[in-house]
Amino acid sequence: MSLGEKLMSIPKWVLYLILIVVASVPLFIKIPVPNTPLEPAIDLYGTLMNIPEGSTVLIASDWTKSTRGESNGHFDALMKILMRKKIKACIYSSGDPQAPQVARDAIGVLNMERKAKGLPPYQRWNDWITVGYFPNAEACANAIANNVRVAFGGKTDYTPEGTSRDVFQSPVLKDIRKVSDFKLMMVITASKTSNITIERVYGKGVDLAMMVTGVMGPESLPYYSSGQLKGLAVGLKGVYDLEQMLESGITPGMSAKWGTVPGFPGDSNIGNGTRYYPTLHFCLTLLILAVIVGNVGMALSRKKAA
Amino acid sequence: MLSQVSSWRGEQYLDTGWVPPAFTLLLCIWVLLNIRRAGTGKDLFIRRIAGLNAIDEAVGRATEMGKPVLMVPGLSDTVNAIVVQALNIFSYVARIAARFSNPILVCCYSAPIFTVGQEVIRDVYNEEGLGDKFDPDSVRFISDRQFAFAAGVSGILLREKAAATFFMGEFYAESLIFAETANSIGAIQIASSTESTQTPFFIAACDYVLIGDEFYAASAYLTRQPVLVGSLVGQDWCKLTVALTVLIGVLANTIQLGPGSHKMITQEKRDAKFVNVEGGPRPITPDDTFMSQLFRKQSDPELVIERPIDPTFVPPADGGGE
Amino acid sequence: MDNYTKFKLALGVVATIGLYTVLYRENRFYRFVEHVFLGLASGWALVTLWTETLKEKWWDRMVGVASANGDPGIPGYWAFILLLPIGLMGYFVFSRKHNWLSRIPIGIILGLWSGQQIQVWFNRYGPQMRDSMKPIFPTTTDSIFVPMPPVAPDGASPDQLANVAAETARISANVYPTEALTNLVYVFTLLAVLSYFLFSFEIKGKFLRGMTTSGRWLLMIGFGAIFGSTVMMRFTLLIDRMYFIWIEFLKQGILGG
Amino acid sequence: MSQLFLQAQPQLNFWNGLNGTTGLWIKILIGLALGVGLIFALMSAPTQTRRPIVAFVTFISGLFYVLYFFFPRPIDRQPGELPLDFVESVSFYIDDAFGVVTDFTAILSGLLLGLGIYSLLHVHVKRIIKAHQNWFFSVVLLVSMFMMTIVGYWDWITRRGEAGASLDDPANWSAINYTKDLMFDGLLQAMDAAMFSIIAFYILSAAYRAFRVRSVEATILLATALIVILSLMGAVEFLWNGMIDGMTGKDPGSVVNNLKLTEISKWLRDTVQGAAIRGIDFGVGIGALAMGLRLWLSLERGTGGGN
Repeated sequence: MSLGEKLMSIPKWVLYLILIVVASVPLFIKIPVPNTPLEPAIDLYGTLMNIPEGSTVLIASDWTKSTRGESNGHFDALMKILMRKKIKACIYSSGDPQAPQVARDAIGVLNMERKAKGLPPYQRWNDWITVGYFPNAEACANAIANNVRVAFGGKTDYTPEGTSRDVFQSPVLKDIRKVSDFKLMMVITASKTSNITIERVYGKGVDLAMMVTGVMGPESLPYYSSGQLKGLAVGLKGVYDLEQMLESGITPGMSAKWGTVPGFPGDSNIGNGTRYYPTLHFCLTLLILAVIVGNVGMALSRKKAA
Repeated sequence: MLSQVSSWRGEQYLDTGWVPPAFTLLLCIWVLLNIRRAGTGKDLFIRRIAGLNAIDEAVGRATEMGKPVLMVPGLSDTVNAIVVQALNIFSYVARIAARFSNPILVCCYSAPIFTVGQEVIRDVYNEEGLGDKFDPDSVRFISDRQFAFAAGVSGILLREKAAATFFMGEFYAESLIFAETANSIGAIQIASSTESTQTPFFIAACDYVLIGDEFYAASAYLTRQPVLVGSLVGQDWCKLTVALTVLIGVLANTIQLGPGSHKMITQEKRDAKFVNVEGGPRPITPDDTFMSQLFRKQSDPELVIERPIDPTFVPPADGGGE
Repeated sequence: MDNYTKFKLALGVVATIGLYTVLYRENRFYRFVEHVFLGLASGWALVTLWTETLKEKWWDRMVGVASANGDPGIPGYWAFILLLPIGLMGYFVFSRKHNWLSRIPIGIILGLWSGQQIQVWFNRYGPQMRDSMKPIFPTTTDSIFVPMPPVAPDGASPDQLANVAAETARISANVYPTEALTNLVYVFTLLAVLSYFLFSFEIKGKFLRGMTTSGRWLLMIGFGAIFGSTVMMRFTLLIDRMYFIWIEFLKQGILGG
Repeated sequence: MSQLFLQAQPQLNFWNGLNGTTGLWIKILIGLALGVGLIFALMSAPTQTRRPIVAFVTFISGLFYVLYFFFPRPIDRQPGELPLDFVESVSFYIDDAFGVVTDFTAILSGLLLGLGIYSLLHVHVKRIIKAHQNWFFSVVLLVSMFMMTIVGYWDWITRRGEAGASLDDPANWSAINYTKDLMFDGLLQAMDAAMFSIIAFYILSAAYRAFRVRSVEATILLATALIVILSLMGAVEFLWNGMIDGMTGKDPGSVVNNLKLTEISKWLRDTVQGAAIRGIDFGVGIGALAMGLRLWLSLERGTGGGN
């Protein structure tokens, strides 16, 4: 078998083995990665940072452990901003029955961090509530667009005293009459709930922004460029962009639109982005190498044939 | 002020709100009209679609090897047109397989899909007069959990060594799992995802791929049913309508913005009313153009209607109770 | 880290490895994990069927909710019971004689879906059509490329700021030659791709054929871009699993580092 | 008229009853009897009426959304308001019904799940009885299924009501909560993630095999993919862009900036990819619309309206 043919027919399991190594080793080494945030992510950060203190945002948290890699990073970055800017959050989910619990756990972890730094916790019922899971995403989006009071009607959450009460009695939702009373509607998703929400909620007077996994990125981008989305963070790159801006904010020259927006330097801004992004480079490099090797092999064997 | 607005007016028809219903109606008319045309025996042309011709070949090969044909009608939560469409194509596949008495396997993602699948495939066997040959277990419910389904199907693929695979319908991340697994056992693959984001992976890993609405064209092409052919022609008219609308919009906007020298405006439309621009004229933006305002309805906050209040109604001031 | 968490992690790791072994080839270990997976999944489906769907959407609405701490309670609407027999008609699918009954619940589901398509079509595509109507002729030629908007000097006077704002507005409003070109490419791509999906026309003549061919090539560019941006997520998830195995389980769990 | 549906401020009427009252239960039982009667009535329906019946049911269900879309919607409707005239009472009715009707799909699909489970049992029990070579794995499947079901419901019961709050904190967990957490969070979710991440391997092998400079199309696909991938690698992008900044002396106004990797890939995505996807989606959307029409009006032979 000629070299060309060899290069063209590397057994799959060899490739797989190499990938495992490449995806593991760099995790143990700290490698700073230079980076410039993308425009949709900058817009997202700017939009979030311009939400007035004390107002409420509506969050559709439609991710679970299976996309933890990206979505958890998105969620943490978002929550860090809300917590530090004292913005209230109402979390619902139409993506997966587990999503509410996953979100609660994620907030728990962040509160742990705050506790460690001696900061007041981001308190359930007073600062944030979960209205739970809605099995039919379309219906849910429609209901929210039509009448939030009905959509979330009868839903309860737990007060710090541990009693369950109607969510609309909570400080988070007490002033909410319709969806446009939310300062922003944020969709964090790994599935089509992004499109479903846009189709039904867009134009109801509430700004929409999204954090989607790399896969949903291409599908969501048209909505961003058509102005239906105020901001968009896509995949791990989006997470890394946000974490970078959390640290250093939007610096002049980065965006003509936002000018300068402060960050939270020195705060605990490290998340999945910073953890995984370096490793991602190695994996992508491997992918590119594999493609090159394949083509070189083809070229060689062609030459041989000729 | 505006209580004289007739209740026939309709919230969704205010301002330029009539555009969405009108446009949708037009599209529906195109489709129905052409279905009629086809019904009246007018034979309408459809161009050939690469990939569909491969179906017979694929099934034939499976028969030679005496191995099953595996089909997955997508991962829709419940039955919808996409599933039905996929099953229409599969019934064509199943018919060939039945004639060669070749084993088939339909893996269903949800119970409703399973229900329809049973129905459709059994009908095919009955129509072929092979009702007794039909094995109810050839249409299976695997799991309605995305990756459990993926694991299950690849398990079946590897164990049954399927010779031809058809993945058609709504596919998401798992598309590549199926495609690569099938590839690893050397099966012929014909695939199609209504999710444009998944198509590239099918293209990379499968032998034949139906892109975009070639999927919807497929059954018309295969069965030549007048209704389907007609509707396909109608869909073309719809696409042309959309294309034309976009084109007109492009030209209109280009002209309105003032080619060569940017126009200024002294009036702008706000809350469905034209008002003078504060602080003198400003450069016109794409949002000020006729076409874009035609496509974005504005609502007038001053439009209020007085209605009697239900005596038993308690306003939800306390926030609770609803 | 307490032993329970360690054990839980360990289980997860074993399952993960089990599923990964299929990459080498189908084997008994994979088969075992696969069937556990399928079993748990359908078990969980049975649980959520009631806890997530039927109870909330059907039962509670039918029998109502008792009033409790402050909430007045919601009366039940008995008509919901009618959905049960309708749903059960689906179970006739195996009956030789009455299997047509199963088409009634399916018919309802399909009907609802179809109606919804008509309702949402414009919501979804209207804004996209609107956005595609991009000006394709420059409205100014004082610069080929979009110039940088001016930045107000620190401590700028109000009218300075006003000027800056006006200038920025002018720049963002203007259509510069490069923008126009980009828009042209955009519109062409859209139309070319659409024309590629015309099925009822014979593709004759240089123009049409050229249009569809370029349509297909432009599609490939689009697909390439999609592939590229998707890759990121896929690898991220793998990295996350590796982090789960090496750091969370091995480093922090077992070695307690 | 809209009293048929759940309302913001419900009043008792013929259609509803207070939770737990015998009145309501009797109504429900009568309703059930009616439904069962309906089934028997349909069972004896003559063959030629079957297709029309299914077609009718399908049409009515679809009609709701069509009406919701086309029928004049009430202008500026506030909670508690009463309709002014007949048209409004109809539109109010549709408005109220919307939230209820949208759930029918979920409910009906849910009620059908039993069929799926039946299929599973049928396949695997048969295997066990026939001592098929993989019978052991069928046992594994069934056992884990039943365990998950039992544990799942048990855990759910413990989490209901006030107790639920305390159970958000593992400290107050009992054995059953741990078992459920182990089976669901420990196994099921981990397996989901594992299976999801397996795609990375397949992407590698697919790219290695398929991304060859064979045809024009393959080359285009490959080239674009590479550009986008590179632009996602912050480091590469940083170096490349840094190089360009070097050329322009960081002049933000410079033309050369357009050669930045981020700019190129952004242009590719916004311009070509965006437009291409839109092109496809218009087609797919119209396809779905047309298919919807055919099913709604039962124009299609076969699946939709029945034979």
